[in-house]
Amino acid sequence: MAEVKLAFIVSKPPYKSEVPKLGATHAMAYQTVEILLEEGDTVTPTLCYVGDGVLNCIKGQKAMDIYGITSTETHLKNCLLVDLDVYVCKEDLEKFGISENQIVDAEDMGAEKKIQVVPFEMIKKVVEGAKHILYF
Amino acid sequence: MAEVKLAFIVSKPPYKSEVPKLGATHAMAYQTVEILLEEGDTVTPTLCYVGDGVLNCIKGQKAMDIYGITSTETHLKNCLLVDLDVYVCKEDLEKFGISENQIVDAEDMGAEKKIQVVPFEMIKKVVEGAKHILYF
Amino acid sequence: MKLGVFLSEYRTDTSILQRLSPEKLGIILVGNGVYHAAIKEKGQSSQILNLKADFYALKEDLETRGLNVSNLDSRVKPVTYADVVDLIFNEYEKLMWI
Amino acid sequence: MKLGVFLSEYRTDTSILQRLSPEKLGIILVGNGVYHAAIKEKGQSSQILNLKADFYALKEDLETRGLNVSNLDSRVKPVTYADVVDLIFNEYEKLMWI
Amino acid sequence: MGTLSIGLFSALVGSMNYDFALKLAEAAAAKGHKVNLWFSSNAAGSPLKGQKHLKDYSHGETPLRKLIEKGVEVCTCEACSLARGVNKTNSIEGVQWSAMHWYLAKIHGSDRVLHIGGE
Amino acid sequence: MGTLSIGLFSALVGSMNYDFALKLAEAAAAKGHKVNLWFSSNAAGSPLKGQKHLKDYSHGETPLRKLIEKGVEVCTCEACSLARGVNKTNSIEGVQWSAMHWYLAKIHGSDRVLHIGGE
Repeated sequence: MAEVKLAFIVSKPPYKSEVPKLGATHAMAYQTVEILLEEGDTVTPTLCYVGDGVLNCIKGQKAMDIYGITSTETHLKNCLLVDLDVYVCKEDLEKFGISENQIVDAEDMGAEKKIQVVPFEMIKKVVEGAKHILYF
Repeated sequence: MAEVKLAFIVSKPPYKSEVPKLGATHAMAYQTVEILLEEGDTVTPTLCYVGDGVLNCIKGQKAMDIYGITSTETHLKNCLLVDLDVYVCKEDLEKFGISENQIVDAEDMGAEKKIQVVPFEMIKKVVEGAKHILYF
Repeated sequence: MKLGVFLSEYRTDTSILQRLSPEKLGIILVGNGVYHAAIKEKGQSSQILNLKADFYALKEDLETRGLNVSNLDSRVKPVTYADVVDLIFNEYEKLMWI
Repeated sequence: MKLGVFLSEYRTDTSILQRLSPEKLGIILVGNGVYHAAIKEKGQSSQILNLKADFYALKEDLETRGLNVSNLDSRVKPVTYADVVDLIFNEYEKLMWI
Repeated sequence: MGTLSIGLFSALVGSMNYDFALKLAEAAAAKGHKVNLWFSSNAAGSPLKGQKHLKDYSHGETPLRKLIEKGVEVCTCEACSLARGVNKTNSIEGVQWSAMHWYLAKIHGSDRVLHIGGE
Repeated sequence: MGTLSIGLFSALVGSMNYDFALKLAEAAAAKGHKVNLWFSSNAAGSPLKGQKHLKDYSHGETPLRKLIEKGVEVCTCEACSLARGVNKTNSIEGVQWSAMHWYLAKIHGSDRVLHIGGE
């Protein structure tokens, strides 16, 4: 019986690379991993957006309308719906002048969970407390 | 009957991307293009290395021994053997402290042609004189 | 030389543009290049916008990223794919994707 | 935290390393990361080498690029793939590829 | 009306350069221009047929077939494709197979060239 | 001896991250470690079989088959592969097919994880 904590750190802006999207979708997979684990074993990812990665969190993304591709916003909403902890770096948001009300939420889908704006110090603690780091 | 001049500008360092290698191999294809052109039509590429792209021109690359892949050096030698004009930017070589005797040559294969170390001003003239630019 | 440049990255070396200094320069911001037109860092607009050039940003790529025309720097004109075709054929002789 | 970082690019944002400031940091230069160990610009070594860390460069990737151990900055130790395996298991607890 | 040759070196999924190139080709063809599309580097993996259209991923097969129907000439670099396991039997019908000189020959006859580098 | 899981997101040809991952897997296995290899993003195009080994290009099929013979577990992200036209019938035998939770489960049992991002 063991919980393994993972730090998912997304540092790249969306759409120019598939990698930031895959950060969200791989983190989400924690939900179904138990079918492959022993009884009582769990994986707990925390999904953190830092640096240019915070640009993934801007809401109102029209990727589906324009390119027919699920938006990173939708992937983020799905993360919130499956109760993942999603952190976005406060200092980096401020650097870009992005306010909290510009950030993706999943209220329209009935999610209580929100993306949490946290100081980098908190993300550092996530990395320190994790067994492994996945840097996207 | 027309000659079309092309500026092939390679700006990326080797091996981390396939693109710089493809700059050389696409330029080399000028040699066989006549089978697809009207009588008298020609394509004349000039292959120029600028910025971090000058790192492609360092000789002694062991890509074949280590990874089993044709080295960028070999592709460059082949360019010289088919009499392509290959320019490398003097200012950028100097920035990296790379001397002329560290640059790829094809003397061992009997080529008279050499990579020419030229000021950026010359590469600018190539771009200005070309009908199209291919930036790698 | 009338040069139309497609800039598709937010972080990339654009020094080649200053070095080439064409008589006429157009910069068409596509993909993550649109952040140059719509995002400031520490209150500063992207340095790219200080080049002597005409600037365009692909509307479709702005909107894909949750941005829109209201976010655009005043130096940048929004364009569609159809507009880009006309820029290519009517405004510039040579193109570069950096 | 004992952190082993693989750096495979020559031009990339490495600021996350300063921000994380682990107690023990190892930087393993692979791919184009090896240029940090063997190339100077305007006579200056890469800023990366000023970090408080142990530095390694993959010999195979140096030689692929026409460089060799004699080009290495004195702060950097050449390693092989086999050595990298030992670094991974014996020296660092967590790994990051940036 | 003019001729535009696009050289595309990016993978089907990832940078969205592929989506850009296909949309630009479509827009140019819609205005009556002649368009040529050359695949090299990771784009040379994209003529593989049977791509499942999943909404989470960029999709190439359907729009590519439409472009070919509309008269856009599409050609892949044979060696680049073969190295990736894509060959004439498993690839999308109507995509041409040639060597790099195809691209240079098309460029010779083009008014404009947009060479889109890859990863 | 330990367990190393490598997540590989880069294409077969291009960055040479793929070559790196295969060589590292080989070196770790040679020292007696257990190695798991997960393909997602553009690496999920690489299980396509019939890759022609041309010297100008990175080659995956032969070394991948050797790694699988040596006991390295290799798995591709099913959706990522299908979107690229790679499926169970045209792919290299011995490569496993699963969803992203396969990678997380392997990570759970790993001493070390090297997550190699892609383009």
